[in-house]
Amino acid sequence: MIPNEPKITPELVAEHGLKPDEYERFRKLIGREPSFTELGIVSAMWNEHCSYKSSKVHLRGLPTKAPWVIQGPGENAGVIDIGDGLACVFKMESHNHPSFIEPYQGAATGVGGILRDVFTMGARPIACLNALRFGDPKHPRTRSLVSGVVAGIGGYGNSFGVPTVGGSVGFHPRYDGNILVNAMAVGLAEKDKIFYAKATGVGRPVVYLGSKTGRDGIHGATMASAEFGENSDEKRPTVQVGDPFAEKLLLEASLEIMAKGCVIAIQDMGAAGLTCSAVEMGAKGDLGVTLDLDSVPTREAAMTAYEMMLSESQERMLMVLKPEKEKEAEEIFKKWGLDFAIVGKTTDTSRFIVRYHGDVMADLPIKELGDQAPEYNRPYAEPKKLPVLDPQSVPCPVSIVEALQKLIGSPDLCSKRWVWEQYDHIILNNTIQRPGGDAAVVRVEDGPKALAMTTDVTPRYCEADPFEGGKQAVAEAWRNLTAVGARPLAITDNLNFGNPERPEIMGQFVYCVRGIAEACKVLDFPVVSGNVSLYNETNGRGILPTPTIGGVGVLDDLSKSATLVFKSEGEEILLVGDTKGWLGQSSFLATVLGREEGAPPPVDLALEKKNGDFVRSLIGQGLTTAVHDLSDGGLLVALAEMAMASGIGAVLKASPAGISPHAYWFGEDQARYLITMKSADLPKAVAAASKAGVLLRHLGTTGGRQLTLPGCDPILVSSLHKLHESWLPSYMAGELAV
Amino acid sequence: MKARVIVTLKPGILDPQGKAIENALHSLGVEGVDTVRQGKIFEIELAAADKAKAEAKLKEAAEKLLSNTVIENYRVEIL
Amino acid sequence: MKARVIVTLKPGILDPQGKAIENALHSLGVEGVDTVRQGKIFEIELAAADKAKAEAKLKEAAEKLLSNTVIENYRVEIL
Amino acid sequence: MKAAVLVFPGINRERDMARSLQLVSGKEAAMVWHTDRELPKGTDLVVIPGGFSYGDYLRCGAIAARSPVMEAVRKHADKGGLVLAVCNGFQIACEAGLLPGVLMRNARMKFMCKEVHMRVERSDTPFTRRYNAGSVIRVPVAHGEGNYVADAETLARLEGENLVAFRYASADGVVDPHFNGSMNAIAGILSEKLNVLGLMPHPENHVDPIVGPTDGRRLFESLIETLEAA
Ligand SMILES: Nc1ncnc2c1ncn2[C@@H]1O[C@H](COP(=O)(O)OP(=O)(O)O)[C@@H](O)[C@H]1O
Ligand SMILES: [Mg+2]
Repeated sequence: MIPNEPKITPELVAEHGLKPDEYERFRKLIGREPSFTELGIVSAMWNEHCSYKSSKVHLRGLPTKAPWVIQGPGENAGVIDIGDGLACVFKMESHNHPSFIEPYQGAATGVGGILRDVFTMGARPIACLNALRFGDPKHPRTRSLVSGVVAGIGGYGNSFGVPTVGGSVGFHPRYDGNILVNAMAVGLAEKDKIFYAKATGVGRPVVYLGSKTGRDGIHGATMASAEFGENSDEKRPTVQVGDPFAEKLLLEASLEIMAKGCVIAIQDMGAAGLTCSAVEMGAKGDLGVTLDLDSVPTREAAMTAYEMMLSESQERMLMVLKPEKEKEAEEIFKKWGLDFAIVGKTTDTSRFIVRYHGDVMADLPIKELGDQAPEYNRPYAEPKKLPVLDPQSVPCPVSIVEALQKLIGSPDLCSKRWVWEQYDHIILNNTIQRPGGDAAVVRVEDGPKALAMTTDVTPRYCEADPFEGGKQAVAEAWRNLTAVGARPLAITDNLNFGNPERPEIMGQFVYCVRGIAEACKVLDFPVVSGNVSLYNETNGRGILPTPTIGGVGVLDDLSKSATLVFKSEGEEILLVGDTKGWLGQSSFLATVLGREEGAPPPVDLALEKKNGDFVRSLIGQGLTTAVHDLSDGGLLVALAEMAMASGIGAVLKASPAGISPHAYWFGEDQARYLITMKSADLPKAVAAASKAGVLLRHLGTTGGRQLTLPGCDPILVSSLHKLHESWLPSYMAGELAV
Repeated sequence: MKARVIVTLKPGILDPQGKAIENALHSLGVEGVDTVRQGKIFEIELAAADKAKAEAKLKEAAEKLLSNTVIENYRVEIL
Repeated sequence: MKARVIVTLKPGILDPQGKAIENALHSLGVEGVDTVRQGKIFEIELAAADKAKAEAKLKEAAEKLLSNTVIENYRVEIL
Repeated sequence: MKAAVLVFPGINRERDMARSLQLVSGKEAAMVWHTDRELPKGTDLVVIPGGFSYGDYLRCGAIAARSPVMEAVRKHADKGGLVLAVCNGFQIACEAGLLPGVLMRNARMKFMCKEVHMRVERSDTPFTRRYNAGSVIRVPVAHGEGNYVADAETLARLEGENLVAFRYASADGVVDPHFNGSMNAIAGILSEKLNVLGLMPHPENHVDPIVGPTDGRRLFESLIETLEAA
């Protein structure tokens, strides 16, 4: 027996987040009582975060294949073929709980983790995005959380040297106790030089690379799967500190040894560090792994095997190297000033063996550790359908212009410049479309190819109707990519929900995933990677269901991309798609009337595809001068955004008969775009639209310095701009009574 | 009244700065330095009736702003 | 041996961090704080035969790296 | 033009710089590792690029400034060789004593990535001869510590000897003293012999018309012209 180990008691098992039947399952699997280290290992492997035990059965329903998909979910990141021998590698991941506890470091290490996922596969990161949700602006912690999270994301990405080119920020009281920090990274690699986690060959060295191991984040993965209670402060000492400098060195060193052909398999140490990475490399390759912890570089004295196996110190990797390349690899790591240590080898025993100070601390069946993890088909409740809100029943207590002012100056729809100006979004000199547009556009190498990327979700819709909300999140990402002229290729998702042990929450999850699957299928937009974050709940109150979608598309020729900026005066403004005036769950209803009611807008995916393909083809033919998709806030908000981005105004026609003006201007019917074009091109567009069966409506013309709506006093674009730009900076400066 | 607040990382929390400084000292040929941990020091002048009041005020400042109590410890010294 | 090096800005050099902290303290309602100047403290463990040697070594470290003598002063304290 | 771009651990704009040098001059720059003790033979321009050398831990640029390669750069500068130091490079140059003063945290404490305007203060230098004195150019910044500080005497000397190369300004040329807190709105300064330029903004990110404005281009053209004339 191993000396000085705590006795395994039911309390200790419970502290490790294992349910009694889960523990029993593990005991049966190994045929004896586990050691303390083994208990730690299994708690890390079988918690929600690593095992996906509540979500797995449902995730299987997501479409993951397309001719351009090289690697779907299951690896560190997804990989798609973007032509010319190049591949795009991307993934999104949450760091919600750590960011709530320590916003700067939590967000920073979230960025660090997702970057590692991407360069582990041999890709050089070319862009980052993020999706953030905070609580009520009035909540006493919100301001400091915003400030810390944004600084942390910037602090890491800026130093690492990758542009942060897009994202989203939203506020809602339901995130008061559980903010969301979802970080996405996108990388570029040669298509035939992708690296995977699967180890091959017996007796090969298992090598530890990067920073030293400390006691950081021990139980981080367990924490990410636990609900917060009153005493969550007690979990604080597990905070991990990010070292972007070390990560930058790790990037350069890793890419260098990959290029030199030293690497057989590689896995970054993320959640549950050494444990997860070693088990995964062995299990994927049908091999055993023996680790010798005496060789692990540590930065603290007297670390136990348990601590080393569970440490979540950042900026570390595990690799299986070609034995003949060992010296070469070591020299490269030394040159970059990083630790390099052989900590084990691959074996043919299918066992995961951990030795320390001459003792065997763990001896577990490696495949079963993953494969035999519990899997639950948790009971779920079918979400209740909300009634469709009759637009006629919704009053408009203010003028259209006043409502517009209120909307564009609101926390959710205001400019997020204050955020993205703290991110270096231009480094690498490839950012063609910076934050502030529909999707970011990043040139691939020297062009003319470019990638478009975006993150989207409307949690209010998902709460009201998880299935439609899931569809809508995918459709909006697809639309944003389309609006810049890109061909949408694939998505990564980050599914943030409350406690899955509650049937209503599980119901939200199941139906959101079904909606996502449905949209991905119809739009031919497969899921190639993703992440699930459950238990985002405090004292029994869950967050709004928030399945963030990160979409990536390709532009074969970036000179044929579109932006939302009005280009000149005297151009025609057209609306693509149909407007019925859907006000249920709209921003207008929430912001102007303070009501979150009714069914959200339904998404007709076939129409979505038809309208999007039409817009993309107009962009490709050079017929449009500006393009913007419609989402929160509807038609008039989108129009105002185009005007504000250019300083050019517009004169608009009256709303059509049979629909109340506020439903027309602010309704959130889906599958719509605004485009502008030269008058001379109008006939061509009209002909193309009628041929494609697409509804096109002439709204007015660009010009002047103000927005003019029939029946309203004209409003200066500059004054709208001021409103749009001022909410966030004033709020953050504490100058705003909220 | 003059005082200072010293803010240091809690034990066990990674200190990338300290590590970089250690390495730099070694490559500059300054031998014998084993570990460096970097902290902050705030030199403060304040108006307070007495030492106890000043201390209370500075503790408040340290808790609210000068330190991040999740990862840092602080110490108030009245000079 | 344990020691510390304290590095502070020379008088007359503007300290934007200190200024920002002053303002933030005022807006947080921490009253009475007149001026704040932020400096650095390095907590160092080192191997040295005696106090004098240690002091000399740390002075070297401070001159060569830990401080920018154009704008900063330093002070070595052996604990 | 034979340019050498220095590479320190943690530097991250060396590729942007090399690419822009190539784009404007048609020549490939040499990448020089921080432990090298000599510059490539025939180097006529040393570039210290932007980034976060050594994580910008301790003080920005402090550790890099003490690297072996900086001794070679100092010799190069002493002989009148050209040195362009951008952003972190500017911070390194100050820490190394190639330029006076120091760059401190932005007055508003935040990292800022945005386009700004700066006024070109003089056009009779190797770095600015293709600009007109008094003209205003648009360049991006991306820094958290660009707040130029120097003691009164140094500042008086810089102004007296006309060594301020660029100042933050509005689009119509009115000096903006509040941008990041820099004394006298200094965005870039020159050495006494006018052969070392340090500046916070990134001219290398405004060179390629596909990516955006190209006001940075003329800085590189000035260098080429200077070297060709020599
Ligand atoms: N956290 C963030 N980081 C970077 N860019 C952001 C962030 N939040 C918003 N943005 C940018 O602001 C713009 C508007 O965001 P959003 O309203 O969510 O766009 P859309 O409605 O087109 O999805 C986008 O270009 C987006 O990339
Ligand atoms: Mg959009």
